Amino acid sequence: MAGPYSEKVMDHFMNPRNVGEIENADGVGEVGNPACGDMMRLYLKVDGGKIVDAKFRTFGCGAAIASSSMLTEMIKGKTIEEARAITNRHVADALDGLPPVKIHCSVMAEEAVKSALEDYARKHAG
Amino acid sequence: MAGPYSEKVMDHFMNPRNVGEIENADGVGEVGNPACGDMMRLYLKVDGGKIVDAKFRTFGCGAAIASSSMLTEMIKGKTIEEARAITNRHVADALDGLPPVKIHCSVMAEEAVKSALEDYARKHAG
Amino acid sequence: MAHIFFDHISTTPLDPRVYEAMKPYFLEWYGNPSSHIHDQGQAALVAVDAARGAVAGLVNADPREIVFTSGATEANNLAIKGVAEAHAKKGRHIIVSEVEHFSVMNSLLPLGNRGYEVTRLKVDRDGKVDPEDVRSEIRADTILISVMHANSEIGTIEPVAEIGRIAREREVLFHTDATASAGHVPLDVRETGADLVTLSGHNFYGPKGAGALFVRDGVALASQLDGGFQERGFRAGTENVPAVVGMGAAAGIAKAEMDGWGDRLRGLGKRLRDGIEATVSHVHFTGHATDRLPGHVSFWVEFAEGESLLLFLNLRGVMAASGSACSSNLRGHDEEDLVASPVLRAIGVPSDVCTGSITFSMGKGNTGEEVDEVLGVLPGIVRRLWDMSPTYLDYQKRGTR
Amino acid sequence: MAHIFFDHISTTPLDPRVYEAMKPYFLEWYGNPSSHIHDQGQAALVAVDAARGAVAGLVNADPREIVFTSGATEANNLAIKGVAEAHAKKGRHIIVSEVEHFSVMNSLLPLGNRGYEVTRLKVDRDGKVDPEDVRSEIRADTILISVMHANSEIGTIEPVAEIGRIAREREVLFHTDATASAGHVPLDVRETGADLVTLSGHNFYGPKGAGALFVRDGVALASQLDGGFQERGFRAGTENVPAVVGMGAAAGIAKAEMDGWGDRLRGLGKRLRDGIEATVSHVHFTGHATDRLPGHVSFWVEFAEGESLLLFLNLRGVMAASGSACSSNLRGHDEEDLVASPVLRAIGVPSDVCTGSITFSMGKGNTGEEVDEVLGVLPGIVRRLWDMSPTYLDYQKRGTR
Ligand SMILES: Cc1ncc(COP(=O)(O)O)c(C=O)c1O
Ligand SMILES: Cc1ncc(COP(=O)(O)O)c(C=O)c1O
Repeated sequence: MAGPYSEKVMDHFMNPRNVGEIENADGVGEVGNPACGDMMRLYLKVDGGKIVDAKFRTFGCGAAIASSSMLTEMIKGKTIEEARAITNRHVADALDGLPPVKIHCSVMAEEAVKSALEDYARKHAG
Repeated sequence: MAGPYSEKVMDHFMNPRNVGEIENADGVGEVGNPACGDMMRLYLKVDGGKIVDAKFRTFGCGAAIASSSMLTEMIKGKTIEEARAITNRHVADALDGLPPVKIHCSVMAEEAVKSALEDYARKHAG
Repeated sequence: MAHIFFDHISTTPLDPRVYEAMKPYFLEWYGNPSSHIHDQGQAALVAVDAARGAVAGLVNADPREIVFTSGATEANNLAIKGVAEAHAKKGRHIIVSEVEHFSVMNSLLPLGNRGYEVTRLKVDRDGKVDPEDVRSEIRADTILISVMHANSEIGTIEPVAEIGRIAREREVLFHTDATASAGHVPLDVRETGADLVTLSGHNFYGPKGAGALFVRDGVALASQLDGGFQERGFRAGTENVPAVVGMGAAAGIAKAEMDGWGDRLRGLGKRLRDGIEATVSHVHFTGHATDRLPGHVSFWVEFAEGESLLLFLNLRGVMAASGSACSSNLRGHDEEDLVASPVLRAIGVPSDVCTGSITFSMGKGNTGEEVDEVLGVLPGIVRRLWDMSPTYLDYQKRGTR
Repeated sequence: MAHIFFDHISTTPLDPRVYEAMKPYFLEWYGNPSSHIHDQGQAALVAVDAARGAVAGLVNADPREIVFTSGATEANNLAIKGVAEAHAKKGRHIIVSEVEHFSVMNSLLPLGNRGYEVTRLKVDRDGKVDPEDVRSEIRADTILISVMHANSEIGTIEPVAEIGRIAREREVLFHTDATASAGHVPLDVRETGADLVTLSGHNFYGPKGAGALFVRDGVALASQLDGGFQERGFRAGTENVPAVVGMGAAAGIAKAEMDGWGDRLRGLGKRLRDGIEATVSHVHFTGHATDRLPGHVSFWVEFAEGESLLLFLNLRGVMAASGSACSSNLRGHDEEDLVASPVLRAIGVPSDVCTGSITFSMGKGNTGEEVDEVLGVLPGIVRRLWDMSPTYLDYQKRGTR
């Protein structure tokens, strides 16, 4: 039975990649709010201007979990500039699309990586 | 299959009694109007204060035809007074009832006999 | 006894293939499409959306433009009241023909109390609206024109493409009630220029309980059934999944086969009409001679009343209608509910004879033998009623009406 | 895989006996009840009227008091808008509870533009209306009180008999939406003192496409679907004959069997609830502990989101709902359509956790083994989501919420 989500979304929902924390992460981003039904926390390990590891914890719907998982896959190995260029559209497309009401989950993923990179920049500014 | 009408109505509709004219009738009553969908003409033969024959012609629906037929059956052999006492209710009851929208057909029957008796009274007043 | 159904304008027999398509959605896939988070709901949602595509295909619409309703009455109510409510700021003038179905006419009634004005267009003897009348009645505050595609009582097909052109030119919304025609004659919403089109499943061999309103993309319409978020907000309420699936299946079949049905039914219609003309005197055919629904033969007989004709026909196994189903409705409270047919009055049938109208409407299952059987019984029935009728007697005595 | 349907509040599987009752009205007796002048129409009319009697029997009404509609949404719209329109001269104040279904709540919206005022009654933590609140909110211009019989989301049964008594005392019309309860728990319109009651066929093992509004004899109500003269003028449109027949059959079965179902389902409900309590921590049950729909178990789990719970449950063959079907509707235009459940907010569930609600609603076909299977999968699913959740992590680290 085809579900409300694409097979890609369901795959990442059922088998989310990179769930967890990074101790002493170089950047942490947190977006969303459980009151709105979704909250995403993203941990980054950066080395030589590259994202060498990414992990997440997410409270939320299927699309939120899948977007988080897909995002971590997408940014691993990318430079900071490349990661900053990722948009919600990229995430949604990589998931073979999201229902219109769930687009905000991919927006959250975009915001999470931006927030984590800002945290990284702040920590490594000095 | 039970129809919209009682079996009695259908019997009188399919096999109407006393259809026709009476030449030189003692009383003729005509009520209704084809524009309203129904018109009933009743012919009476009166002898010794009694209705000895009755015939009708009716243009109209199933209930109109059945009411006419039933009416002629009911008044044959009755005295003028008895016939005058017949109400639409008697006709409808004798037919085992009529749908609410068709009650006016039994009213027409009542009016037809009254009208024919008036005609008789007028003709035999002198 | 014979069982000859010549009353397809009231409803059509379900196509067995449609029933087969519906079956899985009774016992096996009974889910609610709103619960599409799980398999049962998802199956229902997928089925409804497939049906939406098929119904859209029938009239060359986009699936997003199809709003499922419980039937044609609801679709007409939604079109009329929905446009009236959503466009009240622009104006409150509505144009309709005087031969619209009660579900259009009576939808206008509650609007009367809210300052809406209605212009009723006259029709000619064939029941046709003159598109030029539409043009000349359009005012600055006109928000809607509603002219039906085909009239069920007299079969006439209206010049909707011309009306649509004028409506578009003048930027007025155009609704057409295609209840009697959709699935029987081609209807392309793009060519017609209609903004809203009413469709009815049970009128083209689909199930009762499903209709649809085509709503051209971008047309503002106020929902009339409020509640959950079904049908993109145009119509709340759990979808009648099996019926919607059935309407989709019927639409697919009609699209593929209606040209063939039409040709056959036009042949049967001619055979029936010619036969009646040859065997029954004092008959007057109604509606347009050629621009009409295939297999539809309507007429009135002098000196005979319609209900009695129908009863006798039914006793011989022939099922037909007298005027609109409504006008022979025996379920009313009192005789006020037995209205004379407004359509027959509109085309100028004298009121003292219009009660004697008959509509034979054939469908794809009818045969030439059935036509002949009807032709075999009709003259005798008419004769029988004439012989009972005082008006026929007078006519014969006077040699004139 | 398992196929465990625990979502009977969204819709119920059709009873095979109901389907058998409907069958003859698809291919064999397809007539339109308005065409009752002939055999096809007459068969349809007789069937509809028999169904009317059966539905009336379910709630101890007179058959003349049953108005068939396309479903509960339409019945609720008819009740609310129909009373508002017909009683506007008396007043324009309406009282509802704040836990009514969207089809009641949203029916009130268009009335707002026409000078109607609505009082929304608060409910307690169990979702119950206090009848005394009803009494104190009644004003001279109050024309209608609408309080549902049972809430589908949290299962609570409202004190409708008390509310009905107050309404009668104060001569205000009382409507109750019995969509979730009719056919499951006894409901006697005389005892309840209700003037209008909404019933839904597909919610008690009948078909989609048929609902009914009980309209107490003599209650004035403005038709909302205008057209032909069906349903005594309260509701136009060709009747959905098979669905109406099915609703009648379902009503007859429910009347005879619901007490037995209820006892069994109360047992299964207890087993499910006790099992959840024993195996899942951080669970909060919602709704009244005893005055509730049989077989209905609703709760929310901290640190887990409802849709994800439902998706994982469905992957294990368990079908359930999260709050009202509406609040998990993925078909909306944008996220605004993903509303948090107003019912959970009304009973005081904190908004940051109410997205984690689950409603298990069992039906007469469910078994103890199914309950055990659900109990077998639920704890693991919850654990899995917790392990992914930043809020659970924080809770564990802090040892507090
Ligand atoms: C032209 C037309 N429109 C609308 C309707 C209403 O259809 P329904 O009763 O199926 O809702 C009819 C029914 O006869 C019709 O003939
Ligand atoms: C209490 C209540 N009333 C009304 C409705 C509307 O029912 P339908 O969608 O079948 O019209 C629902 C549906 O979930 C409901 O739960």
